[in-house]
Amino acid sequence: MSEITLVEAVTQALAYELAHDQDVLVFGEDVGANGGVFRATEGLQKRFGSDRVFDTPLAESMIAGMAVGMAAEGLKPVAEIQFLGFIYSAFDHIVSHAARLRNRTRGRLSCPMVIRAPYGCGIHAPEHHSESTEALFAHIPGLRVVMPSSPTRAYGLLLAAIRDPDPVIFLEPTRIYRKIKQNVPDDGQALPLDRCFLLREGSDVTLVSWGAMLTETMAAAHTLETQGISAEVIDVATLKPLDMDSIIQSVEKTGRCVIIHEAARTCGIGAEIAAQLAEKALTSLIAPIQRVTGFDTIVPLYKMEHLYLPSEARILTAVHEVMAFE
Amino acid sequence: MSEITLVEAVTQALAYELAHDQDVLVFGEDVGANGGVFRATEGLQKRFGSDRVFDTPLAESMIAGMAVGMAAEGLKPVAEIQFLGFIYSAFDHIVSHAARLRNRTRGRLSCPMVIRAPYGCGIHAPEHHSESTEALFAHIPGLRVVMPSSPTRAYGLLLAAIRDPDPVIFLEPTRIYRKIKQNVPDDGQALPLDRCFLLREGSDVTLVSWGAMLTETMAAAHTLETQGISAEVIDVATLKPLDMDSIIQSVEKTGRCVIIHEAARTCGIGAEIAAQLAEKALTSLIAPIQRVTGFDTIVPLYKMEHLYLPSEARILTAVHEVMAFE
Amino acid sequence: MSLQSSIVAEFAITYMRFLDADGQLTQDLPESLNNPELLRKLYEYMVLNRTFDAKAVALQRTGKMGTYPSSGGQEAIGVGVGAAMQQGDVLVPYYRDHGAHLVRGGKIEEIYLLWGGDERGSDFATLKQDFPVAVPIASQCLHAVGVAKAIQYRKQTRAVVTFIGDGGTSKGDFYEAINLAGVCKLPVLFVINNNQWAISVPLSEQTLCKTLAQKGIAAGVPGEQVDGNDVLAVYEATRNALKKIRAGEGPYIIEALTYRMCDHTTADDAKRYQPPEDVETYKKEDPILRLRTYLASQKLWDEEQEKALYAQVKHTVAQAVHAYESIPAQPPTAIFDYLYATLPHDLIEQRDVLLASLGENHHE
Amino acid sequence: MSLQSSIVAEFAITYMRFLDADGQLTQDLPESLNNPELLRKLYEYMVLNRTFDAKAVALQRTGKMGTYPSSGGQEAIGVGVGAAMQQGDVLVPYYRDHGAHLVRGGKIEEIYLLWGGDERGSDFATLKQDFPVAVPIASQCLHAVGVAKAIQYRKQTRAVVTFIGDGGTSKGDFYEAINLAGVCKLPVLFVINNNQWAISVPLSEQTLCKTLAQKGIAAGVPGEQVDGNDVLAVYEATRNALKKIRAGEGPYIIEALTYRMCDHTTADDAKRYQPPEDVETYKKEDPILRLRTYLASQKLWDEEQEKALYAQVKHTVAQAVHAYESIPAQPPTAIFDYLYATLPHDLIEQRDVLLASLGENHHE
Ligand SMILES: Cc1ncc(C[n+]2csc(CCOP(=O)(O)OP(=O)(O)O)c2C)c(N)n1
Ligand SMILES: Cc1ncc(C[n+]2csc(CCOP(=O)(O)OP(=O)(O)O)c2C)c(N)n1
Ligand SMILES: [Mg+2]
Ligand SMILES: [Mg+2]
Repeated sequence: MSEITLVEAVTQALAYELAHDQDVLVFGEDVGANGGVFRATEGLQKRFGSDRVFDTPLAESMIAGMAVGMAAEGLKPVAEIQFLGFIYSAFDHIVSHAARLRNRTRGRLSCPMVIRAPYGCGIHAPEHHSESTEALFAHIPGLRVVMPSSPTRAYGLLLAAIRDPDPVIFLEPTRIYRKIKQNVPDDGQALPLDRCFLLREGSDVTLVSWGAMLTETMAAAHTLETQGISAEVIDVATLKPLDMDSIIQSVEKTGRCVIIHEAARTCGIGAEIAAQLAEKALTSLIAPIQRVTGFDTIVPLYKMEHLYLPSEARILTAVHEVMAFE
Repeated sequence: MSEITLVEAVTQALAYELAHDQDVLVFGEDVGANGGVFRATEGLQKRFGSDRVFDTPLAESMIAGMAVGMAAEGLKPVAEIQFLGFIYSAFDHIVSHAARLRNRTRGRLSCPMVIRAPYGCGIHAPEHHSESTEALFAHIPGLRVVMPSSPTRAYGLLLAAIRDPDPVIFLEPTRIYRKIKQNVPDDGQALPLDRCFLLREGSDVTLVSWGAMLTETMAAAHTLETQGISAEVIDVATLKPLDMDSIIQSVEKTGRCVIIHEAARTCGIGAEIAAQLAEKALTSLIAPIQRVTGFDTIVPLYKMEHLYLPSEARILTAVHEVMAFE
Repeated sequence: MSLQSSIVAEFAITYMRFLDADGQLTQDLPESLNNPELLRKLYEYMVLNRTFDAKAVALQRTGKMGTYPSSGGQEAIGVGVGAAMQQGDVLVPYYRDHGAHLVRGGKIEEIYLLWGGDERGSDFATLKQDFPVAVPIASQCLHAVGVAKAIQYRKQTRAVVTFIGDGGTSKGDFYEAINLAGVCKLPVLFVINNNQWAISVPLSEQTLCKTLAQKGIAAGVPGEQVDGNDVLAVYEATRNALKKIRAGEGPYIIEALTYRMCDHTTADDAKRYQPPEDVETYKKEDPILRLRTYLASQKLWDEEQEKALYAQVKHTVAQAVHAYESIPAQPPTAIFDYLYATLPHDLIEQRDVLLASLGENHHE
Repeated sequence: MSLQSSIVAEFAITYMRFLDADGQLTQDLPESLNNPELLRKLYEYMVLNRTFDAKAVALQRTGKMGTYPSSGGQEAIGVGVGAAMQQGDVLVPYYRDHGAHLVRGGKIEEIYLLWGGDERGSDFATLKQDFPVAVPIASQCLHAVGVAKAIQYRKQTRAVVTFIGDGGTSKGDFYEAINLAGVCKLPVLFVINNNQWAISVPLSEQTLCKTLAQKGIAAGVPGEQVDGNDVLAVYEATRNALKKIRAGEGPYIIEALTYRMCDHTTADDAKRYQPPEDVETYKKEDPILRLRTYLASQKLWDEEQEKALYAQVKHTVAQAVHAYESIPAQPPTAIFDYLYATLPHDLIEQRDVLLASLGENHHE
């Protein structure tokens, strides 16, 4: 069995669900003949027909609002927003309707829909193609938010997202779309949508991250090992609902926590994790919690985006500070 | 001098700036002849003419996008979004343009605009009229976010917001629009946009809140006094940028912190404050930080909204827990 | 010198009515309306609409309901459209089409519940596929095209009907919806309630358009204007449109021209901005009076029927009020119970906080 | 029986051109175009546009620039519109109107800088009031109406010109903008570059509309369609529209019909979806060739001039590339320096983190 990239794992998951559930439809800008600007839907229109996989006019509010209507009628729309930076005009339908339809109608109507969007910087793209604003969605009751960090998890989590009876925001890390290859059996096995994944066991410090930043985080963990520091690494994967139990359990063991995310710092999901640790694991903390995050700045155009993105060096500095604290 | 309500203080500030700066324009849905659905712009069109104070067609994206264009040309638009729950279709222009125009053009163009929106529950209104989603804006680099809690601060902070050379989201608490009256001299004195206000000194616990929730928070502080607990109360007022120095200073003194906000809990601004305390004041904390917040639910329709809103009782419970911790 | 240009596209918008303000026919009725039973039904539901609506306003005034948007004076639109729909069709309303809900068999107390601040008002007992009221203006239009897309995908012959106000047609969602409906030839009818006001903003400050039906031209979607105080015109235009839509001819727009004779909602005071002359003029255009005059002229309605109808409607509304007032409160945990199909673990904790704050007797 | 309806509104959309694909006049030129200097200027800027554009693609291919949206083949639109604008007018572009920037006196290297991932590309040296490129589709239309509103408030006679693609006209912002422009009679011209593709989505899947100019009817805004490969038609339509706009007659829409002969951007491969026949057909419609043929036929242009022009343009572009490549990098702190007029205290801390992470020599 050949190995596939993260973006190919997305395609594989979409194809699996399209083949197994007639209610699944895939649509968005350029997802048809073109197979998506990142080729995430490559070949799907040819294989499943343009009734099931189709291009929409250029209108993000429409894409989300239409998905709400389809989902209420019992379909399982999987809509693509071409880049996360273009999701804001769809925000109203996500926040005001997708997240609320079940609650609004006391369960009479519901919204089993997925919105997929590529996110993150590092691909030398123009402005608005580099954002990582998952926290905006994590703040909204009624949504689920998922960010895979590997081909295996992209496949399993996307299957779970499509099958979930409620709306899921599924954010795909462009920076590692083609970076890692894994053997991902096309077995239709979903992964749980409410659990962290332990990527690496360790005893001195817990590194918590998600999505593309796990590349730098794992690299840092390896470097730390050579320095005699044993880092545990947690891939949060599903950001809403947040599996704090697993994080707390780890921090209770290590006593130290560094949270790494690409998003702007203020009110990022790192804040929520740190706050919950301060509430529920305060006495286990040997050192202050550290967050290594994107700055509270606009993501710079590509010549300077490396300055924005948390580097392995910045992670190491934070861990060293945490280890030195007394 | 007669006393005025918070909403009248808003009108007074708008009138002051309209009278003193020809570049200030006030617009939105129903702000003209009708004087706004909450009467915040009452009489302004009559006094300043419909060139300066005018109704717009019903289109929130347009209201925000037009404000960006006006501001770039050097005007100082003060746009009203009728309720915070209707701001989402304006979100794209706020996030993608207002917050970015100065940075995008290296300072050549800028966006000195204000978006005013009433927020919060407690007024028996229909769905979408009760939200408190300030954290969404606090996450966005390039914005300022302000929430006044009294007539005095509404006046001074709104003047500051209009005069600020960058975009400000100004959220007005409907629940206390007419609850408190204060003597607010119309002296054109702005308040600082980057500082907390100390509402009450205390030594045992720091209560941090903003906007309408300060009503319950101050009530709790009074009750606590009768119970022999001395609570310091901080009105954050400007949520972005966040004046953590004042909060940390207080917590270093009291050793305990309870944060109270109406917004949903996850990734609320309470999380950011708690996270920074866990980073910068960990060793001062005698007890875990507590957040008393709205639940991570849709704000219920009005028959049940009292269950959603943090009550004085819930604040007291949290303080008692914090005081009892050892 | 004038430049030579060739015409590459031409359009026209038409206006239709059957009954004028005095209840006189302006043209012969088509087959479909030569149906006394139907005409009486339209009349009865308009009266029910007005009566239940006045009661809603009264309930609000006496503190028994929250802010409520009246449909008083615009009954012809909701009732006329709803009556022309089939049971399996999907209604995707805004907040001023109560008549459509009623004539389709929806319960009155559902409307009271909703505006009484209770989510159960949107858990319709009978109209299982109809959408709840959309509060964010124009958003419903996109849900309607989504529903229509699902119906088209499943090759069903159901139709979708969505309503929007004149103010709502300024919002991007309306336009994105009609554009999608056009290009996909979706089975959806857009009904514009042009009551000439969006709260306090008059149509003349809303758009430069002469008609709102012409907005369809931007999407290649045909449409027409009808007299929105003439329930017969509204009914017939809807019936014709739905026939074409079911035949696969694609979407349609009906602009129903009327005037908002009531406050925007109970939280509003229209006297602050509506010119009293206008109100006087449009009083004479009342849709109920007009149809009654016509029915009486045709000997299809008399005093006795009128009395019986009002007695019956009063009874029906009283029953609905009773049903509304006697429904037990939702349990506190209801604020958590419908957020997701299954409550995530982090919310179980929060639900417990709520229960704890309510004291022992609320524990499960 | 057919219903009686009266016509309440009628509309027509016209199409205009002067030069056909073979460079032959289809009608006499108006006064304004009987101007050899102007015609040569239009030609020269189109050639500059094409040359600088090909260089941009080459820079991207060799890793010296990021993703870049070519305007190859659509030079008549940017150049024709830009040439008809006045200096004090405000250009609110999208990303495919480089020609307008150039002909208005904007610098080539600004465009290279922007697509080379450097914010300074939007800090125009000369066009101080023009907007930077809008990446979020259609959003620029609302900025344009905002600028126009400011101009109207200040009673100036400047005009605003904004561009949008065919795909962009499906988005709500476009519609909200033209609606506001209509109702406020704003001094703004909307130019639609209808190149018949939105990345891979053909116009037929974008809208059912026959023309895009007719979208204005939804806002009461007049408009027309012109041949977008005929720079004379584009220029003349713009000139006329701006004259009316300056006279206070309100907004206007010009749909310039063309075809996207290039990839959408350098990240795209149009061969995946564009039918090769189309590309062959439209090659013959080339705007530059067409004007050259006409100029030559009028003895307004010869081989020598052509050679000189290409030499000069090559030199200009080479200079711009040099300017682009030799500009020193921005200091790291630049990512903080333009966020606010004054850096808030919490960001000073973050800036220090950045500087610390870069090591000693970057400290201030
Ligand atoms: C997106 C949005 N913006 C603002 C509001 C507040 N609002 C409620 S009704 C209304 C006016 C609607 O006018 P129109 O569409 O003409 O409908 P009508 O009420 O006249 O039937 C406004 C501005 C809202 N509900 N949603
Ligand atoms: C709001 C938004 N959605 C999606 C995109 C991605 N995108 C960039 S260009 C484009 C197609 C635009 O087509 P059109 O408007 O016809 O302009 P053209 O590129 O053909 O000149 C898309 C979908 C974007 N930039 N903004
Ligand atoms: Mg209306
Ligand atoms: Mg195009």
